Amino acid sequence: MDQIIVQILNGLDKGSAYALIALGLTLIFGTLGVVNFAHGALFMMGAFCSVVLSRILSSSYKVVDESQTDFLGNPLQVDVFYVQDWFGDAAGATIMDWAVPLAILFSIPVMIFIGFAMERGLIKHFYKRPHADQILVTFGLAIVLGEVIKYYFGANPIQSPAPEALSGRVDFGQWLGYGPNTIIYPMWRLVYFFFSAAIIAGVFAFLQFTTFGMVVRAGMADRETVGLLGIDIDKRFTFMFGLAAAVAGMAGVMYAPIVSPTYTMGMDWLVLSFVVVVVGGMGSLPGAVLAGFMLGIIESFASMPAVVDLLPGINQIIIYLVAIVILLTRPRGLMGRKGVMED
Amino acid sequence: MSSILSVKGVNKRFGGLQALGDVNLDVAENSCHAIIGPNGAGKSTLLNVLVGKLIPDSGSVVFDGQSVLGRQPHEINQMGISRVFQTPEIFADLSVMENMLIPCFAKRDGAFKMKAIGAVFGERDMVQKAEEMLAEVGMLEKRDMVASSMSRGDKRRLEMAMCLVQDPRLLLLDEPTAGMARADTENTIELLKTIRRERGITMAIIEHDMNVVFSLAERITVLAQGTPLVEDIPDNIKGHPKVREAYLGEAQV
Amino acid sequence: MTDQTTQTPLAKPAPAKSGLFGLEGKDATLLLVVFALVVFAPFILNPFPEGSGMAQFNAGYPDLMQRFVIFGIFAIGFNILFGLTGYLSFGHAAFLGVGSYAAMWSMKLFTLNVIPGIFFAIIVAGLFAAAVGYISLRRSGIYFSILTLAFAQMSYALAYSVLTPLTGGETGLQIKNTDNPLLSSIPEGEIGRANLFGAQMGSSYEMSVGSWLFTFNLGYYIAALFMLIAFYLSIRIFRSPFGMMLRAVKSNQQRMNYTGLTPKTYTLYAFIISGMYAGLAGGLMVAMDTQVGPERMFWTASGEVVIMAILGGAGTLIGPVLGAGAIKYMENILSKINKDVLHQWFAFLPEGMENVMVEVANIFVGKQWHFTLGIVFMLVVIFLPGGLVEGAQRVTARFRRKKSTSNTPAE
Amino acid sequence: MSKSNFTRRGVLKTSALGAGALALPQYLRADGHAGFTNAPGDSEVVLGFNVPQTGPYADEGADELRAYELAVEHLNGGGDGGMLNTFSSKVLDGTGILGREVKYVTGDTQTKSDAARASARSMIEKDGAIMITGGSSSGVAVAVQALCQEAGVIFMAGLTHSNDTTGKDRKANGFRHFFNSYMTGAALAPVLAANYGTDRKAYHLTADYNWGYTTEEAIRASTEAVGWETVNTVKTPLTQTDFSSYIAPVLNSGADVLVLNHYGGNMVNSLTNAVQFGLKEAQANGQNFEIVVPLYSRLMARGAGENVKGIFGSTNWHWSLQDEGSQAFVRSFGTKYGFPPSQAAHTTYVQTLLYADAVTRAGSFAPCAVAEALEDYEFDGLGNGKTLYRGDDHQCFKDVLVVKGKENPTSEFDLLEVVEVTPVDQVMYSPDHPQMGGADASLGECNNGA
Repeated sequence: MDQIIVQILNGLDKGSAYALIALGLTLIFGTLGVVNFAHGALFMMGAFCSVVLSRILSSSYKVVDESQTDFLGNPLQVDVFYVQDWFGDAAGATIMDWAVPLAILFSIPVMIFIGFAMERGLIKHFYKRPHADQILVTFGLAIVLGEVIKYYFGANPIQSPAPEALSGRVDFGQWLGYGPNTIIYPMWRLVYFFFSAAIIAGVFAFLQFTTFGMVVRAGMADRETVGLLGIDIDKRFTFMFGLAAAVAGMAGVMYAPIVSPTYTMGMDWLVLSFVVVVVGGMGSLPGAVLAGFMLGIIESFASMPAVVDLLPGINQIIIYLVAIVILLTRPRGLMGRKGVMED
Repeated sequence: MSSILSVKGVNKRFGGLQALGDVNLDVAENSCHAIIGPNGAGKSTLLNVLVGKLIPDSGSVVFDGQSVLGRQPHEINQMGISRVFQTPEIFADLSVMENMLIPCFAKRDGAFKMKAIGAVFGERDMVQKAEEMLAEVGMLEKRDMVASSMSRGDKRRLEMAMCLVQDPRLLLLDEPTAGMARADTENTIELLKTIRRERGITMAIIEHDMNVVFSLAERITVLAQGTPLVEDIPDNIKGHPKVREAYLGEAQV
Repeated sequence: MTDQTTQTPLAKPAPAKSGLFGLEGKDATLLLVVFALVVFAPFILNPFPEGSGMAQFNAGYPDLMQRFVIFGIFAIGFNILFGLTGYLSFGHAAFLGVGSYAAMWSMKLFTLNVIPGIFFAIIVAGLFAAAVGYISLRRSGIYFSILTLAFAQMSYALAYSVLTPLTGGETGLQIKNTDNPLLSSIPEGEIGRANLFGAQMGSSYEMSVGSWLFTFNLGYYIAALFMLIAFYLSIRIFRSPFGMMLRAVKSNQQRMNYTGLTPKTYTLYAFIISGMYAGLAGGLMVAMDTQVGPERMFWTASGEVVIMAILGGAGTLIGPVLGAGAIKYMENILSKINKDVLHQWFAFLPEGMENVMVEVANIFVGKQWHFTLGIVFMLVVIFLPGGLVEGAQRVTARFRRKKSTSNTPAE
Repeated sequence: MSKSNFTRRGVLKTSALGAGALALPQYLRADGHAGFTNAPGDSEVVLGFNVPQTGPYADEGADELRAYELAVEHLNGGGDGGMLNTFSSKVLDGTGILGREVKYVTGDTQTKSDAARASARSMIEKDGAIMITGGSSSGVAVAVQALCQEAGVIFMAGLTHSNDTTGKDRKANGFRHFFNSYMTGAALAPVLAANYGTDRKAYHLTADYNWGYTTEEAIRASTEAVGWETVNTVKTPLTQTDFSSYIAPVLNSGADVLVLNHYGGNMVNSLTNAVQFGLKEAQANGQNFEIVVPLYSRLMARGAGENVKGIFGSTNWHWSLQDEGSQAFVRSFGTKYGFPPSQAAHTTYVQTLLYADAVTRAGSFAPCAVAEALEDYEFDGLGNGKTLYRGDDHQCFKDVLVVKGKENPTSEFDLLEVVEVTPVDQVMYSPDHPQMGGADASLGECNNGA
């Protein structure tokens, strides 16, 4: 039982990331009618926001330390961090340690800006173009973004640890009344889950309770009518794109301590997030979230040793298998609307 | 006159809504039968039952001695029922000629035939048939146009030609003049009259526009709330009290 | 319009006589042009003399020429499905991979002659496509795309891991010295080579003219023959009643249904045919280079053929071939340009300028060749919605206009 | 130019007869054609450096490429000569190879066997490369090695650790300097036993592909030989990034050691996840829980940061080695690029030198002559001590480094410390060892090509 609870937690965690990415994809698709193959790249850009901020925070100057030598036998140049110079050793170290959470604040304006730039500069010219063209242009953009990151940060994974205070573990079992040490769960993963849940709730609340959100929802249901009402839907769409980019970005920032960011992670996530969106049903926000969590949990269960022993290789294909079964039993995914991207 | 289409006791519910309640209808061979009724009377539902898009909860639909229930739309077409839609359904990206050829091939080759090597235009007899039909509806000079670039009236005409070239035993028309300008409506009526006169095709028309109905129909069924109210010749329908009642509140017709 | 091949009906009332192999007018010309391009590719692709700085851009060596035609076949086949019916398969690489494995096993077990291998590749890929298509075509639009993607990704994942005994896993399958096919007699310990009735795929005839060197490779010409046949068949399909029905599927399935036709059956057959094309391409890949690995089936490989078709011009006859050529050219040529080469090119500049130019150019080549690829995708789709074919049409249109204005004085 | 097709022994060729004139085909041009593929002319020789430049191993590929450029520089007499000065063989004198200037071409393997072969073929067919080297994964190494065998050129493998490269997939034209899974197991097990005791229960997470299998097999065999028990082995998909669902069951499985048969990004993420789940501080069966990473890559270890501290593994070479050869190499590499070389850079540099040396000693570029010169060749001064290129399987036998994540690194490069240099005798095995393909494995005949 405790194993099952752990796997549910793992699944919720993975599911949070799937759900956040799928949510953004669906927002873009639902409001703008654009299939955004660069969405995985936005997630990656988010993860690299934390890398960048941590680099900024740990900017340093070199001081020669004669007592040590570097690999060539020359005197070692030791990094001295500006933040430690300015705020003192302890406070400086803490600031650097909290780079990832701080990067959330950093990422929001950055990602919204990237989103705006993408929408205004590129995507808006593709509203009326066939989906195939949208796929090609955004795929091209995804490659370019990935290469830019690779150019500056290289191809290897870059570590961006969670702050010391949040990188411990929680004895989850005890909360549930099991004995101590039965279910130990990393604290950061719980943070990630609650953070995602908050973002998801925030997005839904925004769409539900603000006039802006109402217009957007109306736009998702019927674009033409909203256009006829004389509402300047264009500006709102731009903002929606920025919002979706920010959601993907924050998902990426917070995910960085779980999986070290690399420039290929955008492409790695692209296909999976599309599967999630489609399983959820094109154009359905709740569907995307539901499918995200569902696939995350199913994937976790399929990775349990007992399951893999029984069905070798099931962990490799489970997501696709589930996707096939769902699409065959529910023609438009879990909660898809009729006629959306069916031709 | 024997009836070519016979609908008996058809019921269809959507959730709590009784869309069709015990519908009986006979369309006589070589006649033009109109089905009228106010909005929501169940005309479209009935039509969809006839072409196999919907399956009724109970009742029978017999065409030419064979039940159509449970058959796919394409099978029903192959039995000899063609349908003209409210908004013209044509192959918009294809040329007019190709639009015509597709039904020709469907008629000759059936629902599916793998003819992947011979050229379309090498089939002289098919091309000739299509050309004749186009000439009949006066569109031969437009044969190479892309269908989507034509006027709505031409599209309607093309769609009818596509149905007629299959020599259907029964032609179903779903509000063939809906949304048309006056002149186009008149043209369409003329066209349908000509077809009726010269080809003797059985027609069933669903129509809102009484002008169209009374110029074409030889027999009229009035539907209201999913049930046939009256069935009679046009002259008797015109002043029928039940019909007035059913249309009360609707725009004056 | 951009898309002559799909939109121009050939209904010129006149012709009863058949032209080149039953093709007429433009189609016959197109086939002849492609034939000429393919036959003279070793010259056309090697325009620069050996040893010159520009020789880097020569593509006339057997491997790349083979790849051009093989991926041309793949893209032509994909276009029969996507270009005509509009169904976007995102898992087509699976059929290519399955075809490759089939051909490889035919060579390992049966005979090293490539013909049976290619034959098996087509059959097995066709069967696999029939199964995948039958299930996936129950849905349309993006749901269809994701179903095909799911099947392909499962094939890839299983080939990479649990099916290792059958697929060789990560390292793939090669012919080994322990392989002793039934019908080929190989000396003990010798590694068998793919051949066509004894003639080996690798044999070439080289011709040097001045400082130019041209290679005529047997494998290339065999693959090219298959490509010409595949291209010819695709023209026939485009012009056939079947092809017309496929375009009808894309245009209006409802009308097809009510015209007494079954769009799903037509699409399924198109899917199978295009799967067989992919199988042919896969079989040829093995015939040309006896090796197959699972990453041939990864989603990026499926995405690549989608991009080839769109980049070249989906729905046009020649577009996918151009798209395939463009992508393979960039992959194989750009990635090989390194700083050393750049320094040679810009050596004529003063040193400071040289270094600047090298640094700038280096952003687009070598390990950054993906960057260029992404930019090209974006530029083409932004400025040439009809793909490279539209680009070619615009150029010829402009050329013609110029010519006609200069040739015909004002009347 | 004298290039020829590569898969035919008899080549059809026309000779240059001035512009426009075509000659009749004739067999084998006499001049400069020594009867093997891509025989070089008198002034230069072309080597093909085929490394991953895109994809997850692009940084390792870049480091390999740096080493190749350095090797070419040294061979042509540039720079400080690097390991040429410490190499036990003294035939290389900085005048290129056999008096021909060394030129090179580069390509991108993309870590895909298809792309790697395409790139290698273009080097052979278009650029006239006489030798292909590089790569950062075993799948690519096996694929390209088979190609070179067919084409009749020498393949000097780069970073490839799977047993199969010189095991069941060994080829007469292919050579590997890098160590392999078996050696890792043989070197690691005694150190593990000494540090963690012999009463241990191991849990393996294995990357679900060829290299993972051979590594798991080797580590299992060697740890079980010292008394460990293997509790479970679980295969993880190569494309996995979040390993939480594989890590979570480990602690309650009865195991007290976790072996991560992962490389590259897989290793970074699985190790990070394992530490996050507290395995490093956990207790099991009354002992401290331990994690082992059989194959370390220093470049990749950076991505795991603090998490590598105290974790045992093995590596082919490390820049902190104090022998003369290593020092010389680190000095020239570090001076040129500003940071120390990786093990990938080291092995590719050494392979290039070894090739050049073998050609020089053989006095010929013909692959079979080169192979003969390399077979059973013993050398020293290239960083791993005395080394033998065994003729039976073309595998180098040398000391293996057992390393541990350093507790107090002084710089971003200083992540690993060498805890033991396992002598070569201990990692020796017979060429027909079952892990190496058994008695069926054979090199086949060496191929000179056309």
